Amino acid sequence: MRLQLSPEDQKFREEMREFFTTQIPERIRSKVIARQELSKEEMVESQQILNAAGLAVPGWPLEWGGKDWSQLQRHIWHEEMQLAGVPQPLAFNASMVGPVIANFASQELKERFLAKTANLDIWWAQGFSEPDAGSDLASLRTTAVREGDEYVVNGQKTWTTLGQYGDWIFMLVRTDPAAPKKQQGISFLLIDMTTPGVTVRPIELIDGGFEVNEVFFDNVRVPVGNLVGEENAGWTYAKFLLGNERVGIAQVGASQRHLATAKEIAKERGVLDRFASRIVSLESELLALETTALRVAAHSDGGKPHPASSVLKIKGSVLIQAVSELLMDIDGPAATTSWNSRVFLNNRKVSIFGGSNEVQRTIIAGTILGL
Amino acid sequence: MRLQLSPEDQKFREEMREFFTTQIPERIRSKVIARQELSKEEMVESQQILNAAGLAVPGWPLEWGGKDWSQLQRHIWHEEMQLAGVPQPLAFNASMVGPVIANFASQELKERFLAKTANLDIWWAQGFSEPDAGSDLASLRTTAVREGDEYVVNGQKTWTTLGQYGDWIFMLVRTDPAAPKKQQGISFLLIDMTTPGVTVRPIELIDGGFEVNEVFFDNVRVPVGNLVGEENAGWTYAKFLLGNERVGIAQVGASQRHLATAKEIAKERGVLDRFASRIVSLESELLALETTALRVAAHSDGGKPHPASSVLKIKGSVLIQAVSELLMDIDGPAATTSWNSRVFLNNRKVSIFGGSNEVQRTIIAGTILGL
Amino acid sequence: MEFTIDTEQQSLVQAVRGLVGKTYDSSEARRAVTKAEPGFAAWDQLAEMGVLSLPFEATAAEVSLAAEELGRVIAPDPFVESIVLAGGLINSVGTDEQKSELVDAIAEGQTLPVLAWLEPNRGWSAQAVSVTYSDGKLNGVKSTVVQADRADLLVVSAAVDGGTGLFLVTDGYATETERTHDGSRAATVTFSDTPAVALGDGGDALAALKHALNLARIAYAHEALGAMAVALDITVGYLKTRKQFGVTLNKFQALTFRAADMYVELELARSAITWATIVAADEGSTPEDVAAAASHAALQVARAGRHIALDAIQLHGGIGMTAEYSVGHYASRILAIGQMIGDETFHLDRLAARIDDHTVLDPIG
Amino acid sequence: MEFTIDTEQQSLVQAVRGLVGKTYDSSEARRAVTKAEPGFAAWDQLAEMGVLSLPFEATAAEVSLAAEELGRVIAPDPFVESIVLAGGLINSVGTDEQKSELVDAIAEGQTLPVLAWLEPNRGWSAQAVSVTYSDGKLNGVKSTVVQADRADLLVVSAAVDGGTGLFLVTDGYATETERTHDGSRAATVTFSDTPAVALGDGGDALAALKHALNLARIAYAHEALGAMAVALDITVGYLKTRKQFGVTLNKFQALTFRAADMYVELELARSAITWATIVAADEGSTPEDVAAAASHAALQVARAGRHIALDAIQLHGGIGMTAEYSVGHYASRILAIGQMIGDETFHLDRLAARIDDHTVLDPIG
Repeated sequence: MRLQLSPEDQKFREEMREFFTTQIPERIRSKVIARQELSKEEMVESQQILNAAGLAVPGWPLEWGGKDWSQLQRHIWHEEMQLAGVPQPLAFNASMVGPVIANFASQELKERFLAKTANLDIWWAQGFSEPDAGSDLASLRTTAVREGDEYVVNGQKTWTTLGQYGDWIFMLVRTDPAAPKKQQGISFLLIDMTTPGVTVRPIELIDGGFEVNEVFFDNVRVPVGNLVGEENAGWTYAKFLLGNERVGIAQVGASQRHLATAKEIAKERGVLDRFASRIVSLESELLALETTALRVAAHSDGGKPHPASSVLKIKGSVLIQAVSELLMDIDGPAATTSWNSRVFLNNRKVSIFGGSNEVQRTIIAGTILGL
Repeated sequence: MRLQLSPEDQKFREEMREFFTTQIPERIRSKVIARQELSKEEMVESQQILNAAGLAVPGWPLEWGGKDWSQLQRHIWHEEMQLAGVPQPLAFNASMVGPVIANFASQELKERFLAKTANLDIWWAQGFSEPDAGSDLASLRTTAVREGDEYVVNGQKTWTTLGQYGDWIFMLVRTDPAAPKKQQGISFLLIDMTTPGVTVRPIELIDGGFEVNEVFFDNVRVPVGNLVGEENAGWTYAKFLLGNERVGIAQVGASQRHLATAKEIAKERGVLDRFASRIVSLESELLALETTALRVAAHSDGGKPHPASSVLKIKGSVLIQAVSELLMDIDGPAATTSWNSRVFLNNRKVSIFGGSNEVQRTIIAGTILGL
Repeated sequence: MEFTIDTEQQSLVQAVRGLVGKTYDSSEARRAVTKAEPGFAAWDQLAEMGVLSLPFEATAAEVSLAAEELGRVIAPDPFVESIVLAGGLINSVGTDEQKSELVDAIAEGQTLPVLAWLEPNRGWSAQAVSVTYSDGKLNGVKSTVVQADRADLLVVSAAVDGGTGLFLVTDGYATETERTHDGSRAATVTFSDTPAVALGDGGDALAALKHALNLARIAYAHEALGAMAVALDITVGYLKTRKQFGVTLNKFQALTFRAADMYVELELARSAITWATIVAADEGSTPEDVAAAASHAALQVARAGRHIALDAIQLHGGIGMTAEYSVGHYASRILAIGQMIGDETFHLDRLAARIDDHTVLDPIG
Repeated sequence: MEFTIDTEQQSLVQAVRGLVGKTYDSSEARRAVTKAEPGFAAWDQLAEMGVLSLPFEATAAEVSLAAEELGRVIAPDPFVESIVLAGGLINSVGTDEQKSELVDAIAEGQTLPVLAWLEPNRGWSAQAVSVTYSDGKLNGVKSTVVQADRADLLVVSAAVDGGTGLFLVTDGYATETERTHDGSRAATVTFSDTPAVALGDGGDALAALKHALNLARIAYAHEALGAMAVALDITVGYLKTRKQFGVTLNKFQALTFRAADMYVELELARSAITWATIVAADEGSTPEDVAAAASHAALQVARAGRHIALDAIQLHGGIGMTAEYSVGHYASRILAIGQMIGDETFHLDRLAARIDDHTVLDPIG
């Protein structure tokens, strides 16, 4: 027995499932399901297929390729995508810079960037975090000093995920160091990563993989036309961007799929009994998480982030980690060499990056509970 | 296989075991083992048997009935006492006011009180906590104003465990409200609970039992001779007292005994398999706890509390609670009426009273880790 | 699919909240009620308001909404035990005559039935073993029969040839009653050649019994949910006002983070338990669907419920330990509900037995 | 009974600490070593210092103290795998000739033996099934053989008539080697009519194998303990110095409380693991005693180890995720040790099988 969808939503779901499982190449989806890393080319290929069908950026304004979907439909879209092993549209493009440009940038920038952003013709990197800032994002130090028609940018960003593939980077930079509050005096700037003075250094993570980078800016000259919105109003756009990542924040579909894989493997190896209690326990927790995501979706309005997003982020990350721990543990002693241990180590990031679980608890205690 | 005791300590242990299991009446010990409440008379009877044999207050100075035992021997004494179901000597007498009087009071007070305190001829109550103080003990408000040869005491104490049986109460009172720091201006005073103006009101706890009390003081006149040590130096004595409760703080022996009971019951009811994993898991944790208590005992010197006492307090209380939760869960649906549920609820206190686990974490973070 | 409630349901919630909020307007009022016999006080008004007829006339959604309101004030009235469970069974298994004789009387509060199904040392097994039926008579022992003394009708599960049958008993049994730790009463009931009448056809009714238990588990879970929500509210309020070391407790990050974790657990529990009610209310659900949903809801009570109950006490410190303050009673009630509906192991085992039924467990159909 | 170490042991600790502290004086130095083949660099000096002879000439106490020091710098040298485990087995099971031929060579670092005992998909079972021995030849597959490529002597467990025998192999097998996540290497080793010589009498040696594995588990636990202690130290240091929101992280109570919890777990783990060594070092201990002690120690690695490892990363935030910083490598090593010595379920099951051996489990005799 399941929550009943309306016939309309049921049809929508079937269409999504049909599309994802037939139009996105199986060779790409099977890599996702095996939790392997995709190449840049594979990610671009997949997103372009989605975009051609109008399924890459449903959350954008209609005129820029968005869809007039209900929150529930967006949930279904995301869930089915994950269950089918379809790589999600690149978040930096689809969920971050795209909506910011669409909402706050000049018409010129919209026309210049939005279509290419949706189609992943431009690969965007994110330039928010800095080495000395961490969770305290607003204390960033990278400066942009105006000289005539250009900003001269100096400083360093870090934790730039997949920055090694980046064509452009969207940045928070300090344009008014004298502003009375650190949140003021920050601007939102778009930088071509091929500009002289931009250097990308990949950071090896504890699983041996390379997915985050440091990006250095040494007297990088950026046309003032690349400024999004108003100078010194960047913090507003950043908050909009950070709050925008609501649908899919809990990554339920992916966890469900990995858990199904765990069940399958445990069965194949004859150890299902040994892990059955953990498996059903996680299934039950994922059920609670998905129904929570549905509740949040049902009660969201006007694109404003529901405060319970923090609940989804915390529990979503805990369950991603728990499922990857299960997969690792099923490997027994072979886990020392297995890919599953590397994924487990890599997944420590999900409770750190994108607003650590400590930051989320602060939000819940403050915003929701009023403590 | 077990840690080898020296032949001497082995002999000591056998003597203790022999004494506790033969000299303390079985009717008393079986009530302890069944986790029932003892009457005042039973507690007095048991302590007087111990005291007659010199086993009630081994930690006191030799001249007042103490023993020249090693820390390990004190550990063994305590452990064997708990395993045999012997009620511990009343902590307010044996571990709290007794050592304070022995260390800080006048010779006259020593002679007047110590022997009767060891023999439980006087039942002491503790007057430290106040309704508005809680973990912040030093912000107490009960005042003692000197008038001639008397102090006039006004105020309220709370959480006075077994205060309903109290003959005397040892108190922290504020004698100098003008002192620059709240820890200063506090004195340590002994009050006869039959003095006019002393009222005891038992507080019902969530398990339905009555073991703590409020004690009200309304113009209670106390001879100045009942002051321990110096006026306004009471905080020093209180810290000595609070740090004095090292041996036995983890209550390992009692938890081990309750866990053995749980195993026995589970076996009788044919549900050992269902609970085996929890039982051996707790056995393993108790083993770690007891060996930690032994390490702390082995490394203590000069009676100063080892900072790791907080480790014993935290983990000891967690395991007391976990064992009582197990006993409750073994009862299944019958737990709704079973004594085990009441003990479980009552045991919530062990992580709250006597320095809550939050206070203990603060001590570890500050004193041990330097955070 | 629907997580929102309609206007009519909203009115029901307000009405029940108003009623029980008046009867149990403080922790002290509830204590006074549970001290006296029979230990509950809102029954007649609940009957008058029509709450006692919900299981017979409305859907699982209305039953759950009412149960949640009772949970918010930890009303000691045996709504789930007597109405949802015993009444529900009579309504589903009884003959037409039995139904017409009993259901209205139950809904009107004239007859208070309870179900005697648990047996000593048999966990939460629904199969009757200790109590047997033959030749119109029952023999054996039932345990933890909530409000057996107050009840004027027992529904008793008993071993019959070919399974577990259900029987009605009004007299001729002995009770040994104890207080439950949450303020109710429960009895061990001994039958010795006790005259009994078959409920329905008197044959094997194990499936119906299990289904009724699962529906009751879901209603119980809502009762626990209401109590969990209020326990958190009380705790948050306390953290905002109680001062220690010169500041209110909400200045201590370690405490506010624990409150945040309680909120996370509460919201996830609310989702899963509400989902279980949606399953129960859906006519397309099979008994297996309802059984699984009940287990998911029960797991939330076992885990989130215990977590919230115990941390609510801990975050209060000493005051949380006292019977004069409310939070300990909330903890006790949440704990007791978990003990009535089955523990973590029981429900994980039930779910594990069906682990192969699906690849991915998806709450949307 | 003794929890303190004597002067001679103290000297050993200082010497080993000095040696490995020089070879692995930074996380980067260790990384450079594990990147190159064979992935470890202190071996010759450990041999020179006599550390590699400890299992043959000293007690379990000295072995554990050395292992703990290796753990403190997460030295990748296969001391436990090769010396304690494979060397220990040769020393306990080998014929006099084998011992005189091999033990000194192993202790001097001239021969590096490893034990091939794990088999694909058979968990931590010590009973050989996949690899069989007959007529002087081995056939079958072993998995997760640490440093198989570097080893010049394999000790292989194999199914024989009547049980599990042990055999020495120097050549004639194929390895498929992978990096382990903690910087070591492990191979799948395939035997195809590989010539093998019996270690000892060639009969069933399952009991000796299990005992050697348990002794190795205890030494491994000390290695993990050393790593846990340093992971906490690093974390505490980070909390004191790293600034966020204008203050150092140790101003955030929620973080300092988690560090306090890590300390609690560390100290309890230290007690249980040290106790296990005392059991192992005691001549009066039976193999069953050592097996139970090993399980108690392993449980600490599985629980306290994982807890400390993962919270050390979390409390660091992003920097904790990077290979250039040390704490992630500590976490990885603690995790890997847990994977080699058996997980929580494995050891709980072992202990549960002996649940009836005692009423109260008392660490003092």
